[in-house]
Amino acid sequence: MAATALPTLKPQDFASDQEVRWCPGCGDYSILAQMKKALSTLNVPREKMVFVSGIGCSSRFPYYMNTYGFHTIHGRAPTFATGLRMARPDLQVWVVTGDGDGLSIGGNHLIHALRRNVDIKVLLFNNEIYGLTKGQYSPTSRLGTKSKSSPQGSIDSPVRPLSVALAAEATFVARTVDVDPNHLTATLQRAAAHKGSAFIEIYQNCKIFNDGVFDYVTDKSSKADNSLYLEHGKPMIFGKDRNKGIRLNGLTPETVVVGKDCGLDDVVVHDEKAENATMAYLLSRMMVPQFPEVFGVLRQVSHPTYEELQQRQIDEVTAKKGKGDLDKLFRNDDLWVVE
Amino acid sequence: MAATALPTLKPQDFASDQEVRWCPGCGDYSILAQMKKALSTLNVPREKMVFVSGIGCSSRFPYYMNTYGFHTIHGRAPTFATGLRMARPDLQVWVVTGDGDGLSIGGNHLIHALRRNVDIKVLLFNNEIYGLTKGQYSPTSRLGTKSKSSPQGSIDSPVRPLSVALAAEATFVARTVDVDPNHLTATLQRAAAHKGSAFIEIYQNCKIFNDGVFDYVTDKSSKADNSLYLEHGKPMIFGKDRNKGIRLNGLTPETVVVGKDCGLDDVVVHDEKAENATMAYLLSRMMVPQFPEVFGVLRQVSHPTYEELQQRQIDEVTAKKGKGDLDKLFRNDDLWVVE
Amino acid sequence: MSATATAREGRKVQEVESVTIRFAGDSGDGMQLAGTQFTNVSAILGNDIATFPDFPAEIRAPAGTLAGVSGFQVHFASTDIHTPGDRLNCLIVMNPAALKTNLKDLEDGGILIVNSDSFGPNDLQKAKYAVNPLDDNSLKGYRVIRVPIDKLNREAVKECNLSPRDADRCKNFFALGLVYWMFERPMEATLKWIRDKFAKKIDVLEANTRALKAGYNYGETVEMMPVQYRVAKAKIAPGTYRKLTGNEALAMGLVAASQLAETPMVYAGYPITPASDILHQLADMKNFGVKTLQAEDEIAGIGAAIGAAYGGAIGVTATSGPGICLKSEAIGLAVMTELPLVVIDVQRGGPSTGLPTKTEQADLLQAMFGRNGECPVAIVAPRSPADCFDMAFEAVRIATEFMVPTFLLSDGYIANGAEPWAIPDVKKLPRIKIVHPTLPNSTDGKHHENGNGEVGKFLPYKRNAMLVRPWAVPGTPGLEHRIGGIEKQDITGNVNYEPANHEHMVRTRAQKVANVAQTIPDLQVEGDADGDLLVIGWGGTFGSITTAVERARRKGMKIGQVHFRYLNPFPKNTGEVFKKFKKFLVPELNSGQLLLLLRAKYLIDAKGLNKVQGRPFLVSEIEEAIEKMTS
Amino acid sequence: MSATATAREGRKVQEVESVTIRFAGDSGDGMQLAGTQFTNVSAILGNDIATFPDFPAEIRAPAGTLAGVSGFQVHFASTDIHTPGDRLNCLIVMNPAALKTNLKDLEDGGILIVNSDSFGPNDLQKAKYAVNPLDDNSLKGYRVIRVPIDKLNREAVKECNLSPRDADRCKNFFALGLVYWMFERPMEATLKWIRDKFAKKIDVLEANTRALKAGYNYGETVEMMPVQYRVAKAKIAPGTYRKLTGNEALAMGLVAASQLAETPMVYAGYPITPASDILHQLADMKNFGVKTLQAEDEIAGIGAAIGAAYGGAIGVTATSGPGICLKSEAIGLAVMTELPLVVIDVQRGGPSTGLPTKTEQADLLQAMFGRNGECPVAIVAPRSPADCFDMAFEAVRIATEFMVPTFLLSDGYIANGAEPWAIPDVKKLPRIKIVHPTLPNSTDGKHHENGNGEVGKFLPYKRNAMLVRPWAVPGTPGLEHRIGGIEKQDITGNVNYEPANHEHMVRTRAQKVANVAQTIPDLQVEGDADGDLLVIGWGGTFGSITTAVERARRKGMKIGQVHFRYLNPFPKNTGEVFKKFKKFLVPELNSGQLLLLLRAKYLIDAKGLNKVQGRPFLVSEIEEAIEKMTS
Ligand SMILES: Cc1ncc(C[n+]2csc(CCOP(=O)(O)OP(=O)(O)O)c2C)c(N)n1
Ligand SMILES: Cc1ncc(C[n+]2csc(CCOP(=O)(O)OP(=O)(O)O)c2C)c(N)n1
Ligand code: SF4
Ligand code: SF4
Ligand SMILES: [Mg+2]
Ligand SMILES: [Mg+2]
Repeated sequence: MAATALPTLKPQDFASDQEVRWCPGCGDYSILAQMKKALSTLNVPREKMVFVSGIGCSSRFPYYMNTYGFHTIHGRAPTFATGLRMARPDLQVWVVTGDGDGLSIGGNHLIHALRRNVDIKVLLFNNEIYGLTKGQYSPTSRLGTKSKSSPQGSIDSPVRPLSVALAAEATFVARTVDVDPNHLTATLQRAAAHKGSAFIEIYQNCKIFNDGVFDYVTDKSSKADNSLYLEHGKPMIFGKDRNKGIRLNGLTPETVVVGKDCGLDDVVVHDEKAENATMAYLLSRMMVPQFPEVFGVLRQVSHPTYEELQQRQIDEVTAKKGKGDLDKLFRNDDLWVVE
Repeated sequence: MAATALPTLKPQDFASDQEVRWCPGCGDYSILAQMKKALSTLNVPREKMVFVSGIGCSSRFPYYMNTYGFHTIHGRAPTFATGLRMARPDLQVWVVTGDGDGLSIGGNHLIHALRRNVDIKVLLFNNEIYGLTKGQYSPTSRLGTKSKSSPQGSIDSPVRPLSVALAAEATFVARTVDVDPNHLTATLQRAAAHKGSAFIEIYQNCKIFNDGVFDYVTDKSSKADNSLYLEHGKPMIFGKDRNKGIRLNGLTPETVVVGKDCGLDDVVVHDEKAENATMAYLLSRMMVPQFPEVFGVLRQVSHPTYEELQQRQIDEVTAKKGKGDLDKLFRNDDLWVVE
Repeated sequence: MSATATAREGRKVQEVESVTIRFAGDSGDGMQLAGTQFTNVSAILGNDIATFPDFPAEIRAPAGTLAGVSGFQVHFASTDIHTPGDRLNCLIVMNPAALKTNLKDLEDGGILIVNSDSFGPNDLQKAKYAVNPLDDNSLKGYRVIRVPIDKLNREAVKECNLSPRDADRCKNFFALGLVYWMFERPMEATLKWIRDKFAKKIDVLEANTRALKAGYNYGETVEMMPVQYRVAKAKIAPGTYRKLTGNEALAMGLVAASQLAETPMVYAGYPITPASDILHQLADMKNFGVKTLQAEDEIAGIGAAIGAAYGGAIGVTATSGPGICLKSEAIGLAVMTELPLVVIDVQRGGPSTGLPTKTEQADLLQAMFGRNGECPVAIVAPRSPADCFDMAFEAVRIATEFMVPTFLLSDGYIANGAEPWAIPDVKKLPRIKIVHPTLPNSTDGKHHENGNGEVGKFLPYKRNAMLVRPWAVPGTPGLEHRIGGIEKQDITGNVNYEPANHEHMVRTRAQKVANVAQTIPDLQVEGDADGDLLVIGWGGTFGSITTAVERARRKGMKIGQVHFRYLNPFPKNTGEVFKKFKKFLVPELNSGQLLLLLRAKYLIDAKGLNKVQGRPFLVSEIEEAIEKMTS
Repeated sequence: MSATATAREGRKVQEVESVTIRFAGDSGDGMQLAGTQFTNVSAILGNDIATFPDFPAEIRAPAGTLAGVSGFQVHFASTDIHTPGDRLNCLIVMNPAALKTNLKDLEDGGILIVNSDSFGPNDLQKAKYAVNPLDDNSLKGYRVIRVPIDKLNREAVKECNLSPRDADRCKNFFALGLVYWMFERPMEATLKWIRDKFAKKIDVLEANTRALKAGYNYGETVEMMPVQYRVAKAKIAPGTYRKLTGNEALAMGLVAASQLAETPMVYAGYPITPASDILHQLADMKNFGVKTLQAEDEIAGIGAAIGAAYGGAIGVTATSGPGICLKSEAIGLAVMTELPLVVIDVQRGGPSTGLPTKTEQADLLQAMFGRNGECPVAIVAPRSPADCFDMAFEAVRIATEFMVPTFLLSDGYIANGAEPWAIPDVKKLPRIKIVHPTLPNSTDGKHHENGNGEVGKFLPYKRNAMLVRPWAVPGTPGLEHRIGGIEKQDITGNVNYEPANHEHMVRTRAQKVANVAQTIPDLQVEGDADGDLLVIGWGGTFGSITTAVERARRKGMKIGQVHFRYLNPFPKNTGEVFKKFKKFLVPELNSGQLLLLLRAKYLIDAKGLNKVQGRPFLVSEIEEAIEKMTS
């Protein structure tokens, strides 16, 4: 299978012949656009890319990509992706899921795929709602969310996708947002470059059933003060005037004004490579209004992938026992001959 | 339903008429014994207690308790317990599960029950193996564990039950071990006293398929140096000579010798009430040999339970709309009369 | 619509027996609302009605595309009717896409009202029209009425200072007004609805009001409009009526059952089309003490429902086919532990994700057999939207009376379809008797295991004459016991692996379900009680089959009809009924599932009429099949 | 065991045709090992053999209790046999609990060897014996041989400096030695096994060796022992043989298929009794390139298997009934996406958790119908342990040749039971042809969507004559396409909600499965090709049915036998075969599942013989049923 000539790939080459069927104004459109842009920069032949998804508005994603794609069943995408990678470590496998698909019905598979460090890139479109089923609250909906299924407001306290990913020992954990094209593209590229499970939470606006939940980090007015863009090796500075920072008081983070409350070197410097994920965990807990919410790569460490370890064992066993021989296998027990 | 006279309850009153069918030497026996002891101190009428379990050796537990009991299906016990509490907030509901039942097939239900803060007490018997199915590695088995299903050693890096519980926003998180009767009993009592989801990981020895995995924290010789018993408000001191402590260097814990490396007040003082769970998370990551492993209550905070919030909404709605009236319900739309 | 012309103030008015109309437009055009309003008004007028909403799988496919077309069909008549109608007498289309996808259903010479403002090049291209169908003569077979609805509507609301976008949102009311005039519907009810609905948005209130009236007046004044039609009151049993969809009826039936059983209900489910509305409805009935859980998945949903039942509540869960797959293991547990449980399956097109918003009847065999081991459950199936109320009630009654999981098989068609419902007298509704024992049920002289001195022991699997075990709930002193999914010894309920006991229990569980037949009504034969052909149906096909059989019998054929509302067990007299007929036709929206059960059990050479298109039967389709079999 | 006495060096030796013996003791007593050794030795001797291990659900129930009893039955003969035997000729019991639970199976006058050292008050009480059965004459109907095994064994190994506990562990070898003597089995093979097994534990090696020999010599010397028995070689087809359990055979069959299809295999499953061994076996065959995943649950298992199949590997998953419940939704997806997949169900007692270690055939209808919508799959079922090899191979062949999920229904009885297997010549094994397309399959002149200039487009649902779509795998340039669980348009595979297409696809998926019948062997009638009675079976009941039919025919009855190894679709000639018989008997270890399918499809008034006890049929049970139907 000769690869298609690479240099020719443009973002539009990744558009399939299917018409896109999201609601006008849905945040998914922007993610789709940035994905095409990101992929066109990877030098990976298009036929080597596979998009695997569950069920949900977000999970329609594969139909719109002119790569291989598998729209599976609700919540189980990581399992299909795991099997696919086991069979075909030569493929680049993307998993597209939603906050319901990935954290409600599918939470367990997500955790286990991450802990195994299977080389898949999981994109969780978090719109804090069930879109496709027309507006029920989700495991990420804030307490008190009024929805069709919670007319008096939701009473289940939400989970934080990034905390869960970290607890699942994920080796790449990041967050970005639909309406920040450059950051979104860059984050997708980072995920593509990572060897092992990559988990990206993408804040995504559901125009119809949850419009504006993320305005506080997307509106010009409040964006700067409510979002902290992480960069490896750089101090955690944010704010309209780039003068706010995060300082640690023991284990408790606090927002400080640099120059006023303290100097720049009191501000925490981001280290995405730290094996000890405590700071990443801490960042995953920061929420507006007490804190800015973080964007970028919280954690990126290198561990062997499940597929690598599996191949290593196969090689070892084959080296020891020799390549499988059916006749030997059939005879690996007491035999007797009948004349 | 008048309660049975309380004062008469002795541990043996909790023994059912079923013969116990665990392997000789199984750690489950000790847990069963301590449970009976703990319950006999609670002043809760026996008929108000229900043990709900999944499937596994550990999940046979309910049959041996002369309370109400429900041996359900694999991995789903938290869901049955949730429904039971919704219907009957007057009951004290215990969930008994295993590392396979609770973290492999059942991981998602565990997380969602905990995040909802349903008032159930979850006991996860962690023997790092599938006992009932005769010895396959589990999600808590250490990397490289050789088992029937991993003849060359397991390649999936394990999850840490306590980290998962914390990421799931659990309000009570503790660890104890089968062979420490007093600590086990005390921890069960603490869980019983907690209002909301309580999660306890119990190190349990599987005599047949994983004998001795926890020797390093149970053997006289190594116990003291390998285990740190947490007490709220007390410094984190451990070791044969009670002279070792845990100090924080930024976000990184380190083991120090008090008096030599530092003074007692450099040693972290345990605060199980901290809303910010970072330290608890950090404790959940400490493992032998780098660190001692922690026992006791890592976290205990008070949040309203799912059942309380649900009842509150029912009361509010009833106050607003009045008690449900079928005829009104039937007529809550355009009507027309045919003569 | 066979018509008789009369004259009124110089304008033709035709009396017709029944009319079928459909509003079709973009998902954004508010067709569902227009259709609903028209239905209400018609019902209030005293017509018999049946409706069929039909919407796309996408929330909002791009405006103007074929995928985005949403339709609402209303059949209203002066006679009693059972279906939303096969062919349309009148079709209202708001854009070319709607025309393209709906025209095939319009009768020859039927009335076609088109919003002529929406046939620009762009609109046509979105609908994949090469040439404008309004110009190429392709519509000459119909009575086309072009109305510049966009323009007229904007005109009508221009003083309401709405944004152009919001102004256009009133389009559907303009169209509705026009149709009201055409079929002599009064506007009051809808005007009132607008007033209530938009009380807080005074501009919108005013605009919609004007749009509706403008549409009505347009009909009144414009010459190009054809005759008006009059559909007289139907002869309907006296009473107070409301409109009810199947899902609404299910929710009400469940709550009614809970009230009349004086036992609280716990509903736990996971959203899925087309069952989600049941959760939405019940979540809003908290003042009936209903507790709802939006579970993390279908397994958690049924787990919680079973846990609640174990605690003494009425445990209910609902889903659609894919969700039933996930619930099947837990259903097995409920069968083994003999706990009451109601499992609702609002069937949709399958297999797999299939056609989520379309209807089908292909989960019957899954309900019967979709679990490991011999695992019998009771199964009921409502035959119409309003019947969902009665069968929900029955499901709760059977589940609690027999301590057995009970399936209720609805489908997308009756779940979303609506029909008039005669509001019952609450006092006359049957009660459901539920007993939780409080004392040991054996007096074997042994002291009670709890050592508190009562004589006798509680035996959780000691059965009554119907083979039903007692529903003892936690919290009852002295009755402590353990249940679970491992085979149990009869009477004691202890874990038991003995061969003879297992076989005994397998047969006992089956017999218990068979005993349900003692408590359900006999199968009623409609039409001829014996004859050449018996038409056999179940579920949402009732309306079409009934109408087809009525028509066939009017033609003098000797035909009987039975419709199963109870599918497991079958009514006692089923075999008897079959003996009286020579041939058997079983129309189903599947590949022959009831057919298989009947052939296997009764060894009758029944034939299936099987349609698997995600849509209900047309009456004509069944008529033809009947003709074929009788000629 | 009809015997003819001969004399040898003064001691009686009887020639017998076949013998059934059972070792029974505590789970800790090593009965499974003793039974396995006896089986191997008998096979090597040239007897035909069949075995039936039977162990408790608990890992190790408390020593000496009834729940802890473990047994291993061996049937060995000089004629060819198909079952482990109904009644025991000889029973070896290591303790009272074993006596209590097994005695009922011993024939009158049968030989009963008891370890008399284990009948102390304590042992008796654990086994719930009020009085010692050795003293109360209750055993007078048998030839009781009391052997103080504990004492003799300790004596034999006392110089091996083992702990008392370890010394007692050798008991089973002492008993085995005794039985070896009794049935004239040579000890060599077992002695060799001991040497290999305990090479590193020299003391244990020595002790077990001595125990075995001591047992043998005890028989030789002690007068109290009755006659010896001789079972001659059986007339078995020439060849090299080994012993194979069903689960071993499945694993080997899968690996062989993968090798002969030159396509790697990915096995993903979640442990469950009695299927776990398949995972264990395959995990140890890594040098065949087999990749195994112990998934987090059954859903993940099948998900990974389907994902692997999508990637071009042979995707396999195995479980038991409860796991099938969980896999059912994903099976529906595989049906919709038309991917090859092998799903193995090693059936166990149900419903729910049921009797995990016991056998049953009650998942057939679940395999057929246990999914939402019309969701047809292919189903095969091996009829014996060794047949698992062939049917595993067939399952892979059908799945890949027809792009359809294929069920293989095994059961606990054949999974753990063993029989001789003639080792096949690898060169003679059939090949499986698998093609992954590399070029577009249409030449509609359009340029390919990927714009790289090839003419034509890849149409993932364009079918061959058998209606099978191409298996194009990711990584193939130019064939990029998307699949999923929503209904698809035929040929293009695009998402499609059109009514006509849906019906077309439902029928196409059904017809494709029906086409499998073109590639499977006709149903073979054993015995009489026409006659009064046809006995119809499937799966693991083959042995019992065959033996019963043979016996009945020896009595002169005119009886035919068919055994379905292919259950969906049925072989082409099935209807023809049935036409030749008047009556039909369908013995099944369920409540009549194949029976239901046959009655519905062929409208034959077949009768079921249904046993649901977690145990296989006794030949006598089937014989009686045959007699009843023919008299
Ligand atoms: C087994 C199953 N259960 C339920 C559903 C219905 N369903 C489809 S998508 C969805 C949730 C969608 O929410 P999310 O994952 O957040 O995706 P979004 O639509 O918001 O992008 C649900 C409940 C289903 N398709 N399958
Ligand atoms: C649906 C289902 N899948 C698999 C099984 C088989 N099974 C029973 S228990 C178990 C795991 C037991 O491990 P764990 O939860 O750690 O309990 P333990 O026996 O170690 O106490 C498995 C895989 C089952 N009973 N049901
Ligand atoms: S419902 Fe929400 S998430 Fe779904 S397509 Fe529409 S806007 Fe996007
Ligand atoms: S197998 Fe292990 S966990 Fe299970 S009962 Fe035996 S010792 Fe305990
Ligand atoms: Mg969402
Ligand atoms: Mg375990």
